[in-house]
Amino acid sequence: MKRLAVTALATGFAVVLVEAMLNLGPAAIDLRIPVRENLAESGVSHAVTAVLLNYRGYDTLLEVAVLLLALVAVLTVTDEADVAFPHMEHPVLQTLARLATPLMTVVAVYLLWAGAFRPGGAFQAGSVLAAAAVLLHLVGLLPGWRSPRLPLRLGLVAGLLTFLAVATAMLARGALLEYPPSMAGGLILLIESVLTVSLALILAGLFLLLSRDEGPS
Amino acid sequence: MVWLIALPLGWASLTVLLGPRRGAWTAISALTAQLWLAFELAQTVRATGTVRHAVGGWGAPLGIDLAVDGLSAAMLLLAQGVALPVAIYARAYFKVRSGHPGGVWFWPLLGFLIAGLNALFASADLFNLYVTLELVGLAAVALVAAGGGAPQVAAALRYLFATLLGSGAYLLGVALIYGVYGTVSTATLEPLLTVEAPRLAWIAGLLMLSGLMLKTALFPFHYWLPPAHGGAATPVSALLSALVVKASFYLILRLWIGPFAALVDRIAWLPAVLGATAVIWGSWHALRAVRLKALVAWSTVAQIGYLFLVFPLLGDDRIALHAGGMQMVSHAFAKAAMFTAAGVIVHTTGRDAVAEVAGVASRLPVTLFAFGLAGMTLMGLPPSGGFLAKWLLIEAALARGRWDMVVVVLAGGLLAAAYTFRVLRQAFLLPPSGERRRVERRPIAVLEWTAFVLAAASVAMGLRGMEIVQLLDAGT
Amino acid sequence: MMTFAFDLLLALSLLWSGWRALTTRRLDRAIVLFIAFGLLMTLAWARLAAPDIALAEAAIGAGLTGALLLDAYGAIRRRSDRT
Amino acid sequence: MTGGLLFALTGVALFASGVAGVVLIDNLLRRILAFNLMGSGAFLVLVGLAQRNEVADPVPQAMVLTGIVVAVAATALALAMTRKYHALTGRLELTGDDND
Repeated sequence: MKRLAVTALATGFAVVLVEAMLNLGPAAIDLRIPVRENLAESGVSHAVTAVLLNYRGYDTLLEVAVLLLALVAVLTVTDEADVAFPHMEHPVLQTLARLATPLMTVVAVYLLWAGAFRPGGAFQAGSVLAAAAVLLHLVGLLPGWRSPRLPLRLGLVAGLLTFLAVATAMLARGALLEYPPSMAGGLILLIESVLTVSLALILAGLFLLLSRDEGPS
Repeated sequence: MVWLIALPLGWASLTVLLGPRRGAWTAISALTAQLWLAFELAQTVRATGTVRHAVGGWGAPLGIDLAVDGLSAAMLLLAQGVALPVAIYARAYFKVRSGHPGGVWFWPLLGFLIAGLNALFASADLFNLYVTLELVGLAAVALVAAGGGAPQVAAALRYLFATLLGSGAYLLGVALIYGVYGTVSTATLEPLLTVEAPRLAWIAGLLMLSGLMLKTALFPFHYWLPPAHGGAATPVSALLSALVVKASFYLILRLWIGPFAALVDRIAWLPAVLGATAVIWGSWHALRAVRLKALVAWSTVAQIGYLFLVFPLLGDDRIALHAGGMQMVSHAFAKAAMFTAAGVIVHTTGRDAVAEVAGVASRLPVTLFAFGLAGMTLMGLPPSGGFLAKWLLIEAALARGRWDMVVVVLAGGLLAAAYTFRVLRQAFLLPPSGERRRVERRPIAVLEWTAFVLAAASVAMGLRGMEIVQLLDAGT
Repeated sequence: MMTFAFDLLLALSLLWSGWRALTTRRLDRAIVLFIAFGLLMTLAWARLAAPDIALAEAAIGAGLTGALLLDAYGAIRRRSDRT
Repeated sequence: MTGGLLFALTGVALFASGVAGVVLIDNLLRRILAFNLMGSGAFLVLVGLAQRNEVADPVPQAMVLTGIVVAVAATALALAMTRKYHALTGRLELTGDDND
């Protein structure tokens, strides 16, 4: 009964929405124009990076906070768990992972650098690095996390703190996150570099913390 | 204004750095500074009207704008005003319970929660609001889950899926709005969203509002609230009931009188009917609850109902808006007080049960006094803030000849009196059971007095009502 | 015309894999289907001229989320087997 | 019809089935899958509808990047709690009796 009602409601909702979408005129405002016009002052030449770290950089600042919060939340929930032992110790896979890791690091650095003028950036670079860490863990070369110690915690929060410090430093001469056009490129690169490290640690941490809660198997 | 967001983000990160179970003083001193900042901001808003800040210097619609008018300033002041005493309470609470798993990472979670709330109250950008909603929602869920036991984790999971469903609906609404108009800035949208808006804009509005109602736990979406608020650690319960549900309600109100004003007139009766049902249903469950904290949590369901009564009464005279604002403020303080007082009773008697309250009045006079004062606000007795809120609500209802709503408000007050006296009668009139004395622990003064301060604040709101109403009117 | 046919096929596969991920009986298959769904999403983002999202979706949406899900599934099955 | 609009319509269908899944499915892991479908659907609508005239729009693209990261954060938290719940109770479904 409930199943039927929910399915009918969801279907009806989708139909109404699709119908309304098909009868939609053009939008009143086209942000593509101001995005393009201000690109020269944004410090980067890739439009998505300009939106992400300059025009709507405040969203990104809060998003980094969400990620750090998620890590703390996972820490809270998985507290007092045992450290996971590596699942397998397959020499061939371990060798492959050892080879893949530097390669992935190079890719990450490239993505970070490329973000200024083509697709890429801190989030993609950070997630590639995190993927490398997950890979190392899966083949048994990297243990799961205990409660993170100070150096690790420093790495985790460095991204948000740097971002926040740059954002509030701009208050001295204007608005939050208002980079002077001449320095924008450099500041964005600084933020992105630190963010890459922190994001990689946080994303890897989400996995490495979760994979420890089972004890010896 | 910006510092109200940057500061909690900063100290949240800092307390992560400090490590497990540390950072209480960092948090308390920062919250003190924030309270002062919020107070200054409210003064500025009252004197000069809405304060705006174009983040990144771009200005909407390309950039994100922050805008604090009287309503936002009142909410910011409220958030810091509740958070500071609750933080002082939490420090003592987790100090006695040194083994409580909820205390390990409490401070960073609190920091992110407050940062999210402040960012939400200040934002004037629909997508940015989505990010703040997630920040608040995930922090709140984590705080509930931190309790550690199976009931808490189950309650947190229920809460998580409710809040994700709510923000998912909100996000789809934002996506549709961007599709229709090409912007998500509320100020830019307001003149565009007229009665002739395309159907898609209406659907977007409905999606966003219903998502937020789910997050506010409006009947019949209230199912997740009692276990989450009733089962969490006491400081967490206080924060959730006082502030987190208010945040999504604030956003409903903001959208209702802002961008969607032209669209929602015809459906204003719906939230009011649901709200009226919530008043009765929540109070009824509060009357029957076995656990003390569950009683307080069900009372939140009822008090949220009042908030939704304002929608058909909103108009140029702004009385209903004042009523909604007063109800948010006074309920926040009263409910924080009630939860913290209940926490003291639970701590002292060692059990979370209404029946265990018997005879504690002589041991915990301050706490019981706080509980009674908070109850006074919930009932709507003068001179409390709750009295003023209900008075304004009745006035607005009478101005529109809505006698049915007057009846709901009065009935809700009587029911609130009934469940408050249910606790107080036990405390003052019944003798304690002999078996219980053995587990009794010494009361802690800090816990008792912070509960009392919160309760006193909820009453004082009635005495300073004029100032609050003036603040709510600023910047319009 | 060709590209629209491809888009249509992609949209249909997205719907099918998403639907199957929710309804297929075995949980492990559901997770694998979900990862396939994430990879199809990557293609969709590429078709929508959004290479940044395609990269993020591949790494985070399909990759990390998939790994988290598989790991959770494995842990839960091992725990159930032990008891 | 343009590719953008087609993917927006696909997004609507995904969102609807995701919501139905979150409401109807009891198994927590699968409910997390449903939540992710719902999110992906909303993201497709955001970019697809904005690009219904086939011109790339960087603003919704950046928003979706933010959204994906938020979604993975929520997923990780949901999985952490699901695993904890399973460790404590041995169940993967929430039962009615933990309601008060």
